[in-house]
Amino acid sequence: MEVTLSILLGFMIIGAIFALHAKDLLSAVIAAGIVGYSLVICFLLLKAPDLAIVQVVVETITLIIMVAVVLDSTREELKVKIDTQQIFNISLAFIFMLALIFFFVQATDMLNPFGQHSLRMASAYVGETAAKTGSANLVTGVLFDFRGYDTLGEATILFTAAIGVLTILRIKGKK
Amino acid sequence: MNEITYIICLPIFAGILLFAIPEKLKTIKGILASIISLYALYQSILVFNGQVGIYDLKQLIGDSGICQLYANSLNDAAKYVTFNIDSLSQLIILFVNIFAFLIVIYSLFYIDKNKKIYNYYAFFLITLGTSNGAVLSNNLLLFLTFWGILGFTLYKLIKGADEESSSAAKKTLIIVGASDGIMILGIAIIWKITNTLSINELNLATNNALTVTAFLALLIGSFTKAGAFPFHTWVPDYAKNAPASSSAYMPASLDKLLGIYFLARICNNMFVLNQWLTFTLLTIGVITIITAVFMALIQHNYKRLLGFHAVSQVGYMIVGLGLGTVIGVVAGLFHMLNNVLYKTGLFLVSGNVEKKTGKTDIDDLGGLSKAMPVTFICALIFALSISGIPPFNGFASKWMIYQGIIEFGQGIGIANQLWIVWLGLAVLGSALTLASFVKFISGLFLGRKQKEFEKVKEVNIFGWLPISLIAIGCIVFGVFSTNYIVPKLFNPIVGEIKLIGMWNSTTVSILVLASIVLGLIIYLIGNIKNFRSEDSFVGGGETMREDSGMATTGFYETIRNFGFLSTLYDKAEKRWFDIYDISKKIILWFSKGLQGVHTGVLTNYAIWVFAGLIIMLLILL
Amino acid sequence: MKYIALFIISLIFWLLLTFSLTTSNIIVGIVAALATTILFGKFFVTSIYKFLQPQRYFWFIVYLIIFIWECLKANIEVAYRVLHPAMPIKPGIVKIKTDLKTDIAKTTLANSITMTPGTITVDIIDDYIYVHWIYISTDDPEEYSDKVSGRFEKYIKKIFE
Amino acid sequence: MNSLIPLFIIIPLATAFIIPVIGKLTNYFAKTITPVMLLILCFFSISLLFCSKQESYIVGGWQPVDDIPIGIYLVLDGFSKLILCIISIIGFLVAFYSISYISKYTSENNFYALFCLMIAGMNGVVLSGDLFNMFVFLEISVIASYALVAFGVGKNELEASFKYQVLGNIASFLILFSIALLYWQTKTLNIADISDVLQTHDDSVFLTFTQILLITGFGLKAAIIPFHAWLPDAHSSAPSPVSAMLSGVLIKAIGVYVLIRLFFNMFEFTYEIAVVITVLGTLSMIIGSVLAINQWDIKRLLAYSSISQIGYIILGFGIGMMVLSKGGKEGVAVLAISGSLFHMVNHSVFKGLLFLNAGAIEYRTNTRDMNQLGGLAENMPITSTSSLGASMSISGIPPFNGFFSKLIIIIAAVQAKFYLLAFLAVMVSIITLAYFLKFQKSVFYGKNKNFRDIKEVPFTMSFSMIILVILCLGLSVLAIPSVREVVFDQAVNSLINLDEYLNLVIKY
Amino acid sequence: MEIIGFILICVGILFNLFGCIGLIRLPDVYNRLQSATKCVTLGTCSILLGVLFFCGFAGAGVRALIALPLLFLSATVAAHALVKGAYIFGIKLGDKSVKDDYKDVIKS
Amino acid sequence: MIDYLNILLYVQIALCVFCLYRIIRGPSIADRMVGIDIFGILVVGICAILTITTKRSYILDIGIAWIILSFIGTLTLAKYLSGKKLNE
Amino acid sequence: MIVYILCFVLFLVGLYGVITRRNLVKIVISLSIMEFSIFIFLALIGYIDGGIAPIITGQDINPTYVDPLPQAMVLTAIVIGLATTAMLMAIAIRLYRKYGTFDIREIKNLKG
Amino acid sequence: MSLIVKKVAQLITGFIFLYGIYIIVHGHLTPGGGFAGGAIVAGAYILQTLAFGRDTLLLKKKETNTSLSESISILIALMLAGAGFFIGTKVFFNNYLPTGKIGDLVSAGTIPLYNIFIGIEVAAALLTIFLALLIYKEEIEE
Ligand code: NA
Ligand code: NA
Repeated sequence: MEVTLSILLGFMIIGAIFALHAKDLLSAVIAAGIVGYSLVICFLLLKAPDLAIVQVVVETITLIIMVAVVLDSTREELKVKIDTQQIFNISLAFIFMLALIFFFVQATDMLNPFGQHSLRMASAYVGETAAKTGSANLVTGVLFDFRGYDTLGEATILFTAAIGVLTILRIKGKK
Repeated sequence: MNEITYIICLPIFAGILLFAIPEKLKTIKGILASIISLYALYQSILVFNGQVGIYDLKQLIGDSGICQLYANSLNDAAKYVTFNIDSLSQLIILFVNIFAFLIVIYSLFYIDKNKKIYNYYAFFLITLGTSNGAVLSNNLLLFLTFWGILGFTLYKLIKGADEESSSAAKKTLIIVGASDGIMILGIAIIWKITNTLSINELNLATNNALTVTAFLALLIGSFTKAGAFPFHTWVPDYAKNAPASSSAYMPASLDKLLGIYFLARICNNMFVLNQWLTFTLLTIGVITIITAVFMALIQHNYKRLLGFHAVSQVGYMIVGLGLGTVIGVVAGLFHMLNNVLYKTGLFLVSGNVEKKTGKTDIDDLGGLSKAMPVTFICALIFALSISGIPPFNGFASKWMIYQGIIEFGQGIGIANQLWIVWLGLAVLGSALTLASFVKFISGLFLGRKQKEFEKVKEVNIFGWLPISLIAIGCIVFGVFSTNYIVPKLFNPIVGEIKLIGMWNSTTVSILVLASIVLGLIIYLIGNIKNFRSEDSFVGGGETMREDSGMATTGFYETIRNFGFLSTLYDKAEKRWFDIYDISKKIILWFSKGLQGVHTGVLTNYAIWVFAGLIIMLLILL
Repeated sequence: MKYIALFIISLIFWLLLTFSLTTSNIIVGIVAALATTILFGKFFVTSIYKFLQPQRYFWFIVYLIIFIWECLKANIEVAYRVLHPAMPIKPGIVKIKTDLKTDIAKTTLANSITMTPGTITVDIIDDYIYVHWIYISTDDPEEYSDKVSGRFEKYIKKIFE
Repeated sequence: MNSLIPLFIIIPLATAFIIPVIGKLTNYFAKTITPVMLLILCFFSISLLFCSKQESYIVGGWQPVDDIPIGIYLVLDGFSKLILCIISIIGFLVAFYSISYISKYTSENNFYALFCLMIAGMNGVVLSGDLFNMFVFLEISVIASYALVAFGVGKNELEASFKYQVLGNIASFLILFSIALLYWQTKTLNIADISDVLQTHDDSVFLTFTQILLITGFGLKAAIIPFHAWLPDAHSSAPSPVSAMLSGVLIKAIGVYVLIRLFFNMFEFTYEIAVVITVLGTLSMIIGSVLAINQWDIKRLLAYSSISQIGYIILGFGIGMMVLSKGGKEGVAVLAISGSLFHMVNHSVFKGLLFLNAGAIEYRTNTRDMNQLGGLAENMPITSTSSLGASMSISGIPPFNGFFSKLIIIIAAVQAKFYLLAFLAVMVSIITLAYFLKFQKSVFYGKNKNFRDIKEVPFTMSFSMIILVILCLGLSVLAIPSVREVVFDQAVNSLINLDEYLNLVIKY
Repeated sequence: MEIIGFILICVGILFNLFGCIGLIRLPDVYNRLQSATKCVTLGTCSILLGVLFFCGFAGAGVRALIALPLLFLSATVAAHALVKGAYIFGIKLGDKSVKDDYKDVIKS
Repeated sequence: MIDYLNILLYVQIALCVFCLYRIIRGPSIADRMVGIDIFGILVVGICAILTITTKRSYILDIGIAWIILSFIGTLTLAKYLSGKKLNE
Repeated sequence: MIVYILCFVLFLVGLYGVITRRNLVKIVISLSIMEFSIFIFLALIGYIDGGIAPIITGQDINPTYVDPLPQAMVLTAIVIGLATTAMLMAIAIRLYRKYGTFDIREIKNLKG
Repeated sequence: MSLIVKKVAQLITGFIFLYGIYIIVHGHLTPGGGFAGGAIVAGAYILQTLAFGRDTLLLKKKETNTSLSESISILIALMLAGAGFFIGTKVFFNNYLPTGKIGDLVSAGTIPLYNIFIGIEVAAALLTIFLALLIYKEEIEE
């Protein structure tokens, strides 16, 4: 399990790096799409079918939106030479990455290893209490009952984004 | 003691109400303000004669508990809102109100519709009430609040519509506000050390860094208000750009009264100074005297000239109070009162001249003595006073200061050893003052009259009455100083004053004579040089005006261009020594540097975020 | 007409999907199918009456079997070509004439061609179908038309026309 | 359970949802309902502020199982009451102001809907006792604010919004990441419960790592240096009412508030963390003001000054934290914290007002460049007077409220023996005075022919400014200890007494 | 049944493998679309059929039955759309190509 | 049987690498689209196998959803290729 | 443990993109990648060895379900991510119109 | 798009829509629910738009409708949550309907209802975003 996931993650990392370095934007978008789709496989393996289905649709819609944007602008990657600034940024990024990995490893050293999770708050969600919601899908139960309030917030975010996009894409801002 | 409530609250509330009256009814506003001011004066006399003691808010208002919250607030506020009536505050409060009344009368004449100063009277009254509050308050926080409001009203009173006056206003409030901020620090430290904020309970020995810091912080506050080096730079700008009545009101009278009042408080009541602090005070005092008078010498704008003198005179007061001896303190306070008299007078005179001629440059003026006789005579009296010529009041107090320094010289501290330096520089300052006032008087009133001023007439009664009263005051304070005024005013404060060898000390007479002679010589040298330059213009009828200008200010150009002084003056005019401009340059330099870092490139901003994150991790993990 | 067809097909689809025959499921299914019909009915395929002719279903099944067979054959062929070290391919786009008239029939034909490994429809223009072919075995238009589409065309004609 | 609590979410959300529906029918609906809604919230929040009861509300009614809270808790304690009050009052005034101001823009309905969503988001963040729920509502408010910043859809607006979004997203990720870490460790999301669990853990590396991630994340939202870079762009480009909301309320409600809440009520902070927070606050205070002084765009100046003032607020909290973690006098910590809270309230008022002033200036003159402005005092008396009041207030000139809060912070710093901090606070205050006087001078004084015939702004705009300038003066009353007790003591208590907060949620 | 299903799945994966090898080996985009898409689609269909055999005509099996034509149709159409798009986009046929009738249509 | 299926599952997952290879290598944009299209189809296979190994029919629901959405996604990409706006 | 580290590396790749890429769209992609890593991270946390998906089917006796709470969180976060991506792309498309480029170094009208 | 795509789109959009509904309605039994289902429903419309373009669909009108239905459905969801609060139990977000038997289609109280309305909202919101992008382009071109 852990090995498969690691390989998949490696796969995603490679995809992500390619997405960032692709010579044209559409390729980058597609590579990002692949990374997003691989995420679905991870979710399937991690026993999270709800996430998988949502990620599929969301990734596709992201892809469509991105394609729509690239279609309307350009897919040419910027023609820039690597200058000192760029080199500086890249080296800085590597330093940051190394430092962060170091700290991350240190910080998470004592935490439960993979697969050894135990429940506290969620024990009620999977225990007998779950029956009180009547939902066979526990995630849905959590999502719409125990934490329905979160979900309302989530729907509100989508609503906000829709209004926000409508607002941003007005042609004229002022009368 | 209901007077306290009236004297503080009435002007403030009246001032606030005056905002409601439209600007068109300026005269009505003025009259109302005069009435209130008169009433405050009456109350201040009551306070002056009234009982000495500490009063808190509950005593003033009475415990009329309407609701719990109100009662609680009252109880809490009573911890902070306490007033101290002692002889010093009695004296100051009296003079504050006297001058306020005089100036409001003068304002009736001076402030007319042409001057675009909004809500002048409203702010005038608020200033009055606040000043009274500041003088009376016993709690440092309360004091600070009133003190800070004064800075704000100072700003509002100067702020006209034009570019220059608003620049000056800005500079003024920045410097004053800065000093207030530093005072907060001092007060906080005092609170930290002593756990009390009551002025009357404080008596701190300045024997550790913390106390000295607190002392210096409060000192900065008082210096800025009074206008002492190096926090004086707002005064000349203010004097130049503000309406004369405002200048007379704030920098000339109220701010002097309050600043020196506070100086006296911190030096005498709140702290016990060590010898180094005395030394510092004296040094600052003489530096103030000398630098300001040197700057005054080269001014062409007579209001700015007066502004520099307003600074210079503060030096004497600081010297007086810095001495710390009884006679020194009295001399300082007495000089403060005298200075307030003649300086207010001078500003009002300048106001009259400006009002009638519309000019503010000495070079443009001349020969007004016949047209404005009362103003001229008053100006003369004030000029003689400020230059320390007997029998006017300026002489009396400067005299006492010299005496104080001599007496101080008998001590054993470092500052005491240097008494001759302090004395010498004080005398030199006096001489230079005389020299510059010769310029002032001759430039404005003597010499040939300009054609354009043919129609200039004397000002009306509101214009000349206040200055006449002040002039009389100058004479009275001068003539009766030893016999009546000083004992009457200062005995309650310091007890019996024993002045050594009052009028007949030869040393002192020589000093006085020396200063007069020195002043005249300096002036004459200037004129000789000037005659020469006039020769070359003989027959040039059209250059008449320029000639008369040369006659009065030409000499000062000589000083201006003299050797090392010239370099210093150049630097000074470029504001190298102005603490305000120095700080401004430094901060702007930093600001530009930081702005340069904000390149607008998102990548950099993201780098900052992660760099910050990692630096924090590196530090903590 | 097409609305009813869509409704019925939707309902069947629903029941298959949920694979339960409880009352509540049927009711929900009916509502869902109704919604589908209302919202998408007007876009549904036209000439629905053909749905009611049973012989078409028969031909459809026949076609399906043939199609699957062809697919497998072709698939193996393609696999062979891909795996062969020399990769014996001869690709190109060829133009094929078709006798089919209706759009749906043409579409089906095109799809069938596409779905058969080795060929893929590029476009349909009027009566011609442009096909990309991985191994153009002959140069004769008649012959390759027959090779590519002839296997399906007659059945499709029977089903859709 | 107090039935008022959920209304703080329901009402603004319902308003936001209903605006696109009814707003299509009539133009007046949105601009009427939004201020009315906020006025109602004002009443609720003020009545809650003066009622000493603190309580929690379980959404969905899910009672704890085995003493472990399983539902989402809304916690109404002193601190959240105070912030709710700020949100509603400033929100109401800004909404009222917007009636005229936003009529210059197209699709006003969207503006009001987004505005309500932002309010709902902030209320949600402030009330939430659940870490992830907090995050969700935080996202609502920031996404609404992203759109609001870009509302003018001009070049600058879009650029600012993009930068804001990218940095805001990074912040969100860091926050979400640390929530994940905390969940990994504690297996719960309830703040009180996490605090309970963390008391038995002593994995200090993990805790520090998480805390720093959270400081970075919320520091970004609160625009603390060096995480501030989005703020000057976003706050200066947004329409003025939005800037007023962002600067006046948003960065506090979703930045400072959460940071403080988490560090006081969830973690047991160490001295080192307290130092870090104080240093960040001090840096923001200094650098913000130094940057502000050379700005010529009014709103950019105001934006940098927001960074500086947030620095003051953080500084006060940091001093309190340092004192508490070192086991110093609690009284000093209380002073520092209540000074900070006071400054938070004050800053909302005067910075809101200043941005509204800037809006009024731009409304009439169509420029924000101080070099081009001048001489407005005569024709725009209300704007000029109120902005003077606000400027004096922010620069700490008595008798305005800013003076007192700065005073308290400085005194607290001195009491805690942080003389250098006190000195720096004073210096920054002076610089603040300098740039606000510059603003006053170049905008309202002097002469400018171009603006000879302009008029004062319409009533709805001037009304809000008048109320706010009155508040600038009136809030000085809060300096009186007994009044301060009523308003701030509950908040301070709920911050420094961990048990009080825990008792509210997990009732032992 | 399970054995049949298993065999079908194995065959499907084999096809998928061929398809993927094709994806790597074949020279130009049209050929890759050609063979790879089809192989993989058919392979996946085979896997779905395998599921049908494995699970029987219930639950998963029915879903597999539904997924089958859907996948078939959609993959076909997608491939077609891609080919056409690629052609219009201007991607040339590979070097090995022998014939191009479509060129004239696009030009006119 | 289930174990063998698990191996097959990993094989299927491994096949995805080919798609990634194609996406990275290109050379043309259409190649990358082919890569992602095929990837989508492969995942449907993964879902199918998972359905059997976990005995949970709903995983095929995800597969169906994937078929649908990958179709829509590919169409969008194809539309891009044909140089048309999405609404043409 | 290695999974978590790889997951964090994915996050760092996103970070790398944000810092080094100049193209708006790529920055958005970098953000998406960071998002993905957090999703997986949460899902990893909630995974329990031998656990089954948290859907009650009645087929198992005494089932161990993986933690549904992180899944609910990720679900919410995914939708939030979609919302932010949509907003970002909407802004990006307009910025392109205004500036004629996606280069973040060119889009710096606001500075200082 | 080409004839083939159009025909197939005609054929399957309805089913995609229906599938979306299935995912929504079975949210409490199987994976998916309001969000996934709603997005699939939006996908059906997006497919239609892709296949047929602006001529057959009045995008602008559609956008108005979607944003309207978005608001209404989320408002209903909020009302569902608030109903428990204003009437009856006084608890916000209470699941006040009978929960029924686990595994039944009609069970879990209010959860399916939330799923439905959130589903509509999500579909409408996503569609709104999509259409906004398209309409923006149209307007820019004008
Ligand atoms: Na995303
Ligand atoms: Na679900």
